[in-house]
Amino acid sequence: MQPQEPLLAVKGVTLQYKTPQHLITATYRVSFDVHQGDRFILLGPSGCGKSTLQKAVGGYMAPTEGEMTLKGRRITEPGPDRMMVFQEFDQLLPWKTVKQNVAFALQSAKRMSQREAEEKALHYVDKVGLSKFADSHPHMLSGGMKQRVAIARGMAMEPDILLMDEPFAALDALTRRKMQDELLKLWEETRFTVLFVTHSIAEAIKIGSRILLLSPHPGRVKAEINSTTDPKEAAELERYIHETLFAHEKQEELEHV
Amino acid sequence: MQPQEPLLAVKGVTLQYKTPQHLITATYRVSFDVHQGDRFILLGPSGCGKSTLQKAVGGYMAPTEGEMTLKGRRITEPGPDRMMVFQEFDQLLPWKTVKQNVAFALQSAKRMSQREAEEKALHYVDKVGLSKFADSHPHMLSGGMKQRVAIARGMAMEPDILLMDEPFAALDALTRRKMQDELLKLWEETRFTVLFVTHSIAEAIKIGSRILLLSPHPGRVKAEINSTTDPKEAAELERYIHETLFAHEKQEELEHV
Amino acid sequence: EAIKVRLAKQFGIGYLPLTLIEEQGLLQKHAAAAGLEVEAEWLRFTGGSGMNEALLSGNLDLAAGGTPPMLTIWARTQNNLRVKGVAALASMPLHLITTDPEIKELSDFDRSDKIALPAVKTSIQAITLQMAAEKYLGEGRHADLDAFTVSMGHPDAQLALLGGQSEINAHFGSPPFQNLEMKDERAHKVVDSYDVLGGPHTFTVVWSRAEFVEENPEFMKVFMAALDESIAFIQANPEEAARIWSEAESSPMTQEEVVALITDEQTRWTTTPERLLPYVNYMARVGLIQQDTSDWRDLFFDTVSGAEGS
Amino acid sequence: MSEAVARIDFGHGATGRRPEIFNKDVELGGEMTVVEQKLSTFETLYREPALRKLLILVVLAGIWEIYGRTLNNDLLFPTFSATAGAFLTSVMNGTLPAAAWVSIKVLLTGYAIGIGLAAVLTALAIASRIGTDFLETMTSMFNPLPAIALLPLALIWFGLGNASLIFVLVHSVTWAIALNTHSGFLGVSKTLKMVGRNYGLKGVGFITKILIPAAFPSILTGLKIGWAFAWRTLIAAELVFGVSSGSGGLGWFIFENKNMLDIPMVFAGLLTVILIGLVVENLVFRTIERRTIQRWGVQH
Amino acid sequence: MSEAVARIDFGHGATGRRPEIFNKDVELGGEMTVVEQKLSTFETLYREPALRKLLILVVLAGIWEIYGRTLNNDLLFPTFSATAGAFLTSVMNGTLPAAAWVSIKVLLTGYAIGIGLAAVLTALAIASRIGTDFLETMTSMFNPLPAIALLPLALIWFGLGNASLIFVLVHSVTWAIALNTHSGFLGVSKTLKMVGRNYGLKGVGFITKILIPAAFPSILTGLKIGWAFAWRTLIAAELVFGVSSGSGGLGWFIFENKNMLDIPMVFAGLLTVILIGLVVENLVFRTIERRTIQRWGVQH
Ligand SMILES: Nc1ncnc2c1ncn2[C@@H]1O[C@H](COP(=O)(O)OP(=O)(O)OP(=O)(O)O)[C@@H](O)[C@H]1O
Ligand SMILES: Nc1ncnc2c1ncn2[C@@H]1O[C@H](COP(=O)(O)OP(=O)(O)OP(=O)(O)O)[C@@H](O)[C@H]1O
Ligand SMILES: [Mg+2]
Ligand SMILES: [Mg+2]
Repeated sequence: MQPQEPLLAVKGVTLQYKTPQHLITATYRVSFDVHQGDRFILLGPSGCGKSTLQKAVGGYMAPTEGEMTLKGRRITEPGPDRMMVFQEFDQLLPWKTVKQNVAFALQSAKRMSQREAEEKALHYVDKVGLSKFADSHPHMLSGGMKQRVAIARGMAMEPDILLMDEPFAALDALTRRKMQDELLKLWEETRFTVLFVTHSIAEAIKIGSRILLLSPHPGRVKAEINSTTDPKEAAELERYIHETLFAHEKQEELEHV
Repeated sequence: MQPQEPLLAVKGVTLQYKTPQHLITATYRVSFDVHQGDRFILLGPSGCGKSTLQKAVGGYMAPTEGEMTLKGRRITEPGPDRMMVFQEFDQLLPWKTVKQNVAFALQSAKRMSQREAEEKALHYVDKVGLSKFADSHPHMLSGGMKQRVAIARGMAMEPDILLMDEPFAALDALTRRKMQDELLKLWEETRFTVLFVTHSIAEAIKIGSRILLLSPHPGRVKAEINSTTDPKEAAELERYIHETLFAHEKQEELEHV
Repeated sequence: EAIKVRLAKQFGIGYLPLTLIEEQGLLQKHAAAAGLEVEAEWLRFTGGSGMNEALLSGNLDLAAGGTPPMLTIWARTQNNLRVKGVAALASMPLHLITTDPEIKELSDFDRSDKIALPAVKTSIQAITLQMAAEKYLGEGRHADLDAFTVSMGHPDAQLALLGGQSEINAHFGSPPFQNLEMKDERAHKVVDSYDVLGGPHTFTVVWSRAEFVEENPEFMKVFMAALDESIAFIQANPEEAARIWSEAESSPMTQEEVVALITDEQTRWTTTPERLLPYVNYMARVGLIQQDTSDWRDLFFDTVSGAEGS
Repeated sequence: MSEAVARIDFGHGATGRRPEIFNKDVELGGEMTVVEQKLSTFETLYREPALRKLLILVVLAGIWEIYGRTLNNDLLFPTFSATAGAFLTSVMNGTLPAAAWVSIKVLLTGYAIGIGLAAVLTALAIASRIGTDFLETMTSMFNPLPAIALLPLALIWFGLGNASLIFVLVHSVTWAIALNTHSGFLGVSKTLKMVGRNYGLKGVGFITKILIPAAFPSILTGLKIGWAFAWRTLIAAELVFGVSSGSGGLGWFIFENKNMLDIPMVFAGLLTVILIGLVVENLVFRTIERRTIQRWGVQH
Repeated sequence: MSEAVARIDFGHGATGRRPEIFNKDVELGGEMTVVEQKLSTFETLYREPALRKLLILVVLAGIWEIYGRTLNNDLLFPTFSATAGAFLTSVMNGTLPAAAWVSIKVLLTGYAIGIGLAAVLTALAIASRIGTDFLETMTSMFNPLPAIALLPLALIWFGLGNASLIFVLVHSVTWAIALNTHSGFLGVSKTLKMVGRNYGLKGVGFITKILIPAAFPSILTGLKIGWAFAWRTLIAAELVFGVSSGSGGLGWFIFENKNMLDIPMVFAGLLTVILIGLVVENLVFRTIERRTIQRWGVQH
């Protein structure tokens, strides 16, 4: 059906956290393929293992079972080819200013000259609307501003595959729309691949080209569907996703009443 | 017009961060009154000073100018009468389990017996859907789960005034709706006062009884309006708020084109 | 009422009379004879300077050690606390020993040599070395050898000397270390303090504060009597004294070695101070102390003033 | 395992050609069996910290033995076996355990007082600015002072004996612990501090219930350093301070044997210090770490 | 200032009776003047750390002087003025500065080597499990060992003189810094570590560019403790290790004067240590802190 080799192939991956006292299964036998140029969305309830999956793709966790390959090679360690935007607010280096945070990533990962890196950094910092704060240290920023810096950093890196974990969650409606548009514009330009975690179904449909629906904890694949740009279809799709994701809860609620 | 004394009176408050190198004005001469039983929403773009305002009400920052009074008394220090749910993910005590985190707040602030506190804690942990994780330490939770624990803690405390800073931002659509409903149900029961920061206009209208709209950095009051429960009015209100908040940007965009 | 006394000694054979007093209960015996009750606490120090501090802070009544700490504190306290000697314990020679066959006399030392001694410039060995330099190398050259000296405790110095893995090739020690060192075939003596001073000189002394001595004249008599008896015992029964000492100090030396030490022909067990004046005069002359005297009796309480000291 | 059961083409976007996948039976759960990769025997062994540490100790002892033999200079550096022999002998005849016990008693007292004093100083430093300045000034002034500097004051205040030793120990323990604790307190996340204040915690309650657990890794490091320096100081101080007859500790044991040139015994005394260090690290500090830092996930 | 210009009642909810407020001119900004509350003179002065510290120092000197006078025992504990006099005399005649300079040279060398060694050990500990075990084992074994324990090895390896002193200094510096650095590294937030790895940083790059800045407060504490203990050790070690005459440092200066019972001089030597400690804390460490930790907002 699909002759093209997938960029990222996740096959029957089970991810577990082992602590001395507990063994927590975050995802159970999850499989999906991300192709070159996909805007692939992970959608699922809180705690279903979306961040865990991203971290595994990022190379920070080895699956207990199953296999993940990137361009046919097994993922064994993190690297700048998979740039991550984390969910946490403390992902900026506190000892660098906003501009330096972005530039440093470019210098470290892409061996760019300082001058070039700073120029590019300023460009992307401007894109997320933080030019005024380019020389501030992260502790002087609000939560949403920090996330925007992380987004700028991720985009500036122009990686093969960009992994974004709820990057827009801390943003207000307008900023969020701006960021979404920036992301799509960038995608139009460079057609990079993005693996995007979100909670908003509308955002998933808007941003994504393909959407993976996960079940509650531990995360299993419920469905993998295509997105749409047609407004009418989108509304239908939104309703459909909503029902698929929350079918279980609906029933439960009914039973409770 | 309003004979009743406000519970919280904010009068011409300017909030500034002073660092050796910079002086950042977060809000400028903001005034509003929160009355007993209000569900008061702070709405505004990222970085406009919502969290800062909440922290000032919480008693962590003294205004450079202006005055804040709670029940007629000037706010000078933090206290359990103003329970806070912070925006940050690291607001849980890492050395306590989920249950203990909630119970400890009750014990410290309300001098509840351990038994009583634990019971109540379990009740609220269950409300946010984390019974299974009651004995887990925070580092074993996902971002959204951590925020839910903080919400449970805030609600369990049943404070005079509950200060919530984007508590639902990290939650998926369904969980978010559930939490919103829980909050409203609790409000119906005890009619506490809540000061709520959000980015979602829809959420503001759903949760709030009165909404404060703030301008971009530094935050100034754009409008203070009543919310509505009527669906048609709500749609209109949403459009109105959207326009008010983003009027400036719209114009700018037009100018740019 | 019991008189509480705190006495201190250090390691080494030089404190043998005190060891005997402690082990044989001589203080209690003489106190009983004088109708007194004495409670004695025996302390150990590793050096004279700590002992002096204990004495000054009122934590110690009778200190025992080498002569320089006593002379130093004597010189410092004549206007206030008046610390003076109580009695000498023994006169013993100090030997400068080297393992370097090239070194025959003092003038053979040069930059490549290192002489270990307890404390550069201030210990009795350092002072004796200076006096030796003045005597053998000539007037005004007393400090010439200072540059080759290194401060080091006796055990460490001996280990360094005999271990042969460091640049230490000479040690100005004291009994029993010098005697043990001489057993090594490479070792030979370069300087003998008796030669420098022109005869036997006191090595260990007991000293105290005027306040204590004047407040407890009876006890001082008891102490002197005990000291006299123990010295008499040493002279009469060196084997028995050696045995007691070995046991008390759990010394690794054999009985014969200890007896040899005690009965060494150079060693004199006596409470009479010998040749302290040359030391005092020399130390005053080079500025190590600010007081000088021409009468050795100034250095001591009247406990030994009847003797023929020097 | 779940299986694709239906294929409906919803979207018509850029990648719309790809088939969609629907798993209906996911909610039912089913048994979740996980097939884990096995580890090799070597890896299983290597994963055991106790074994790794034992290996290190054996290697170190081996190096000691070999170096001692090639050096062949029993006066300066005895072999491991000679030291172990001396150690056994003196353990058997009870002298070493007795000396160690004397030292440990003094040490623990000094250590405990030092911790208490550090707690007070740090509490003052956290409570007020002048407290901070006081701690900083005192630490920068007194921490570099060696024990001998305290001798006169110790003698005046406490006389000879254990009280003075403890005084010196406190001096060597307090500053290191206070510095670490204070910097740990300062490093506690702003949010956590706000949470604590929000509960109405203040003063001692705030420190014990929020700051201490939050700064625990730092504090534990301070305790470890304090512990080590207490030992160093104790052994050195026993020499400076002198000993009343029969009551010497390990420092005295070492000094005495050195005076008698019984070098294997000296090393046996030092070996005791090493062994105590190992035991305390692996039994006491490790256990505390496992129960706290590791369980809380605050170190990675 | 902005002003309410229109009142339209939108909502009809529970609190809908309240009038609504609209400020139209907000976007225009206007001049933003802020009227700040003035501080009292006392508070302005109190806010100056240098003044507070000076006050503390003056009070301490006062206490010293008064206590010294009441004690009236110049041979044990001289007054502050006597010490200051001796200090001035020996500064004037150059002996004290010379001795201090000798010590500082040795100290800085040992300190630098110690930092380097600690860096290597910690890097190994971060890189592998066996490295961690090695560091833990070595620290728990060797950190409690006093300097005298190293004497034989130092003599064999380095002979007399500065090299041996430096060896001992390294011993007293390394473990404290390594412990603090390692625990600092472990405490670095998981997210930051992931970010660093994400940039493709590994090994030395990862340590220098991510771990060291992130763990800087801990490291700085380690450096402070190491600095202090280097001084203590140096002064004590000059006695244990022997000093060739003519080349003595501060330790020797103190020891010599103590032997001659010139106690004000002894205290002048100690005062020098204190002064150097104050200078280093307030000029070096404070400046580093201001430039790093404070600017980065990682301590609160
Ligand atoms: N460090 C950890 N140790 C143990 N368990 C963990 C750890 N991190 C996450 N988990 C568990 O793994 C599961 C999935 O977590 P994950 O963070 O991937 O969820 P998520 O889908 O990103 O949720 P959210 O939308 O709330 O961020 C959760 O049940 C959580 O309890
Ligand atoms: N610790 C700080 N030091 C200096 N400036 C700060 C600090 N915290 C916040 N600010 C500044 O204050 C302003 C308001 O920040 P605040 O966190 O209140 O915004 P916010 O409205 O909560 O934004 P968001 O929706 O992104 O969380 C921002 O411009 C920010 O740069
Ligand atoms: Mg997540
Ligand atoms: Mg905020």
